[in-house]
Amino acid sequence: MFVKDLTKDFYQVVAGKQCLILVNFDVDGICASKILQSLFKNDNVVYTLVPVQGVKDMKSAYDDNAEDIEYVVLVNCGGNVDLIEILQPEETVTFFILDSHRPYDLKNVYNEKQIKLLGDPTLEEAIPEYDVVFNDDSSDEEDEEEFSDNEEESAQNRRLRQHEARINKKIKRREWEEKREEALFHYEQLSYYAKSSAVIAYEMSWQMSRDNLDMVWWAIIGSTEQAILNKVESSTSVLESGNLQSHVSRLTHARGGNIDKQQLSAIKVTYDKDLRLALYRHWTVEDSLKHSLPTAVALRLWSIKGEHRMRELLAEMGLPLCQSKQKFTSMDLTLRNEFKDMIEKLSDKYKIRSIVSGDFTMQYGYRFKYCATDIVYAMLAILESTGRDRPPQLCFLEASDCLSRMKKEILEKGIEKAKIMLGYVFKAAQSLLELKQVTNAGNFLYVVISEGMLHHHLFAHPHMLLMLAQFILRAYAESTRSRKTATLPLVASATFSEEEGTCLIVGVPPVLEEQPRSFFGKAFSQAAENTNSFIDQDYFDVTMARLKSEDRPKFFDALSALLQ
Amino acid sequence: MFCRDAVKLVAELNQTEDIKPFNEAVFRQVLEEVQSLFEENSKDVNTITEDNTAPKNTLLVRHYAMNRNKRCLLTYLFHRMRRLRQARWELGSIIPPEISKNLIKPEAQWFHNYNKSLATYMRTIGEDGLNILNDIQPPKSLYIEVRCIQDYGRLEFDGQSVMLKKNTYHLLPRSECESLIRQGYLEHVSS
Amino acid sequence: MDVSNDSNGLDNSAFENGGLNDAEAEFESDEEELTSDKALQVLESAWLNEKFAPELLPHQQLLVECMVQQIKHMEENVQRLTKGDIRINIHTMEICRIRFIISSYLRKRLDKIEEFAVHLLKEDARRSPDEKYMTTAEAQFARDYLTNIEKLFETVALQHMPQRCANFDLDAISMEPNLKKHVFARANKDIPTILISGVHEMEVSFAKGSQHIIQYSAIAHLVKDGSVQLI
Amino acid sequence: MSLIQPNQYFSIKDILVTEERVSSEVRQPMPNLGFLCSSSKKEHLDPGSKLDIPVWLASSLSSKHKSIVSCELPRFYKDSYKEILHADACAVELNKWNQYFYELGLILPPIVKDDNQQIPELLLEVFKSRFRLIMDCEQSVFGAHSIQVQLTALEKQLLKQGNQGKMLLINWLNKGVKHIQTSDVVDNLRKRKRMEV
Repeated sequence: MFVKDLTKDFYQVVAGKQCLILVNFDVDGICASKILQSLFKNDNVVYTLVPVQGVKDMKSAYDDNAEDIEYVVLVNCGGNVDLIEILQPEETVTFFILDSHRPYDLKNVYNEKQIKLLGDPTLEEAIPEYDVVFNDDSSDEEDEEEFSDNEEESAQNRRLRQHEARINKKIKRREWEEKREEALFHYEQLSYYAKSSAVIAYEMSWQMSRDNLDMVWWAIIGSTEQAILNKVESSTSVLESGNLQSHVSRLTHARGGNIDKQQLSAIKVTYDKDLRLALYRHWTVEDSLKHSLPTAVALRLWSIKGEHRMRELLAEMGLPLCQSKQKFTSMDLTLRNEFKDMIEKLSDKYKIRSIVSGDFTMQYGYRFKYCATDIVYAMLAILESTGRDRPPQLCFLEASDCLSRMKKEILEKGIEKAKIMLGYVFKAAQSLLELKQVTNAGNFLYVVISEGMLHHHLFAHPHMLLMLAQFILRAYAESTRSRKTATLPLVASATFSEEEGTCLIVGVPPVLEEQPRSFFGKAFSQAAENTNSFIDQDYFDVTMARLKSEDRPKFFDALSALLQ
Repeated sequence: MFCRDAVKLVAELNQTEDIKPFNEAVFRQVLEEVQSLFEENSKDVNTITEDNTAPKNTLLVRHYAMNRNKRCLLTYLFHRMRRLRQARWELGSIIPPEISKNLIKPEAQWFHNYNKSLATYMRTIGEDGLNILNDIQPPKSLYIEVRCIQDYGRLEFDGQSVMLKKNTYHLLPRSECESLIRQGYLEHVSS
Repeated sequence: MDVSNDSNGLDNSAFENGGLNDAEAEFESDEEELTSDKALQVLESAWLNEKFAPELLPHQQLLVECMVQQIKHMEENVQRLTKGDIRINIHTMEICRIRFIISSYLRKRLDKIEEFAVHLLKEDARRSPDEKYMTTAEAQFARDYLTNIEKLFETVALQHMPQRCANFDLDAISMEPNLKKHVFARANKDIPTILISGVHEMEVSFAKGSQHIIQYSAIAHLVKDGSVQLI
Repeated sequence: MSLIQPNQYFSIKDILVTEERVSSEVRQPMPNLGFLCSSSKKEHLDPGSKLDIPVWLASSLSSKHKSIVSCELPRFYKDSYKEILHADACAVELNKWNQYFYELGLILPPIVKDDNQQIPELLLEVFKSRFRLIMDCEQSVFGAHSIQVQLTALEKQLLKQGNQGKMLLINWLNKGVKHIQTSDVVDNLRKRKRMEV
């Protein structure tokens, strides 16, 4: 069931108790849990936090830690699966779900006792009515008994009536089932993301008058991740940042007094128009142009011609080559100050679309100044920097450290990692485009990252593969220049585990599609069913899944047939 | 030159703060050197006559060497003992196997006795005794955030319990985790 | 300020509180607050003095016992509060703080007792029972500590040495506190003359509340009688 | 930290410092100790033979009233070296001269025959000028490594303490919260385990 009043029906229930927090491996989830943790710490709510990568992880984390626990908070996980079925919990356990994955599993929606979905049901999109989906009428047979009690009726009459009733019921039942199928199909067909969990958690803290600038900053980062990874429509992001901006200014003014004086030591969050160039304040202009989606796509930087175009742009801006290859921070001050305007002015000429958008910046003391996108990239890079002595959980905790103002070193390391990450995405996209690896299957595009490719193993990480897929789709659409390609979605695939012979697939919606809703979740499972191939939809984001590598060709065929 | 081996023991102490395996070989060599110095002195002491006092000088040199050897041996023992005592204060009455495997029997015996006398002392404080090795840091908050860096298992407190598995993150009562942090199971996280 | 008298008085008050039944304890908590506050103050100052003085200071057994009693009393009070009561946190925090101070104070003493065991035992042997610096338990601990070391030395090294070489007297190597160490001090009252010995003998005076860096030996007696607080 | 502790019997540092060698000349015969002088193959140590002996032995054999041997100052306290130090003490890799430069300088004067060398004054002067160097490098973590190679044991310890002090200050500035830490004992154990692996 939905819980609308988070303060009363969630926070005050949990306060003073012990709870288990399970958090999905994504930036928004980390931000949301950070806000909860901060509240819990102030109220001395003893908690255990375990990061989970998928459904199986969630199950084992629950089993490991469930003893003595009555309250479980699930952040960005658990909402779109049948939780009770999977976890088989004791009846005394209550689950609070703060999940931005949609659609919710209907079993969760209509479980009145154990499942509490944190959010306002009126904001949800058409959820089928209870009666449409569930049939409580399990007493079919008993009904008939009732009839038999009627002694006065003749046996024949009775039989006739029973027969009639049964037929009627069957017809009704069939109608109901058809309607149910349709409703379910309609409801479950597309997967998408709803409002950032971090923002919801923040708004709860605000309702309790417990919010502060740190928390709103975390909410900003959560919502920025949704924007960067195209999880939500851009118009939604803009609205959300307006909302967050008002919170920022309220909190800034609430501190009141002499703002100028506070600026030196206090945290300051500002909202301003900024360039959508990844990490440019921490990088060189050239690298940043190359590795950012808007510029890389518009200038087609993966080709040699593109390289020339970039030189041309830089020359026209009056930015000497040697300066553009320097760290941005060591560029001449005047160039630095004019940089934004220069790019903006020339963006039309070079057809660089939407290069400017709003972004938040956090400043703390003199040396701590980062914008929200910087931090999202750093966190993504850390989150997926697993290795032999870096288990995923450790990466998760380190990514969460990026949110702490006290851990600048970790954030700095993350930013360095992010540069490398973006570099690999770019290089992979470049070589895939050069080698014409993008295949048009008629109604969708697909690309397979072969094991021969440099650093192919990095794309066994879902976010990395997702970013690559988005990059390639844009770049491909731009370079073919046909209207048709802009309407096609793309599926990217990379080896997940060589030993197990499995691969990771991710589907991204077409460039022209304004609403980032994806039918791939359903389509993947359908295609797998049709071809009898094994599919592991373990991720909470259903547009990602794992397949047996050997099944991949026939899977793509089936997918193609399905999308006719 | 005399006492070369003895200084090796002391130099070993200087290298690390750890309790390394007891260096029995060198320790025994030093004891043997002391023995032979002593025997030579007993032999030479008879050669001193009124006319020939020169052997006195030799005796003196050997005497100093014996004392120097003794000093090195005892210093070796003394510092190992102090380190062990430090471990007792920081890690509690059960020493981790990484340390205990490096001790010789009399050292283990010393540890046992020290534990006993410490416990005897602590029992005398107040009516029921007070473990004075518990509250090492001044308290700032009752609950602290910790990251589990080594599997520990179930931790019970106040009728609640929590599973401490590597790479999980918790908010727990400070008093429950302080010793686990010092033993390296948990890491105190400041945010 | 006569510290020992002071702590005696405190002991009595704690005793009275202990005798009250629960309701009365709640009721008279204001009065209890006052006395325990004072006791805490004395404990804190003893703790700081012990922390910064190079030598072991006279023990405060009564004070410690009183405070341990106090903790127990507070813990019982907390137990009675219902879960979720805001006072639980405040009280528990306070208990932790007091326990920390007591523990830290006693730890510091044990540190010094181990370091200067021989010296301290010798000094205390000369003092009358009321004036001893160590408590009975501490003295026992010091003796045990020495016995244990001697035993260790004996079994591992000395017994394997020739007779004449095997003599070993811990006394000969006993450590004494370095009283010439400089310390930070604050005067609790006006002190007209303090003699600083050394190559150039000097006389200084402390005004009440003033702070100084000074050789410990010059003010050792003032620390012990409470006129000066080490900080 | 003090150079001279009241009782040094168990002092590791004192034992190591007194293990340093000084050159000496034998003044009185020492029968049966010829093997101490590696250059001669004689059975006894005769007056006039020269040998290097550790400070602990030298201090016992060459005090004011006993002079079984006479000892010489190590060269690095002598005039030619003094000039180098006067010129620029900070440029000298003092640890190559002797890592216990200061400590030795303090114990040697009563032992050596010509103790009119004003070593204490020299030490003070050298220390004063080099102390500033150490202070500077405490503040910058980066410089620390390059300079460490030329510091004596005492200076290294000072640097270490200075750095620790600085870290404490930084931690305190960051947040007044005291951090509970893994015991050093455990930390060291872990490091060693890692090395063994």
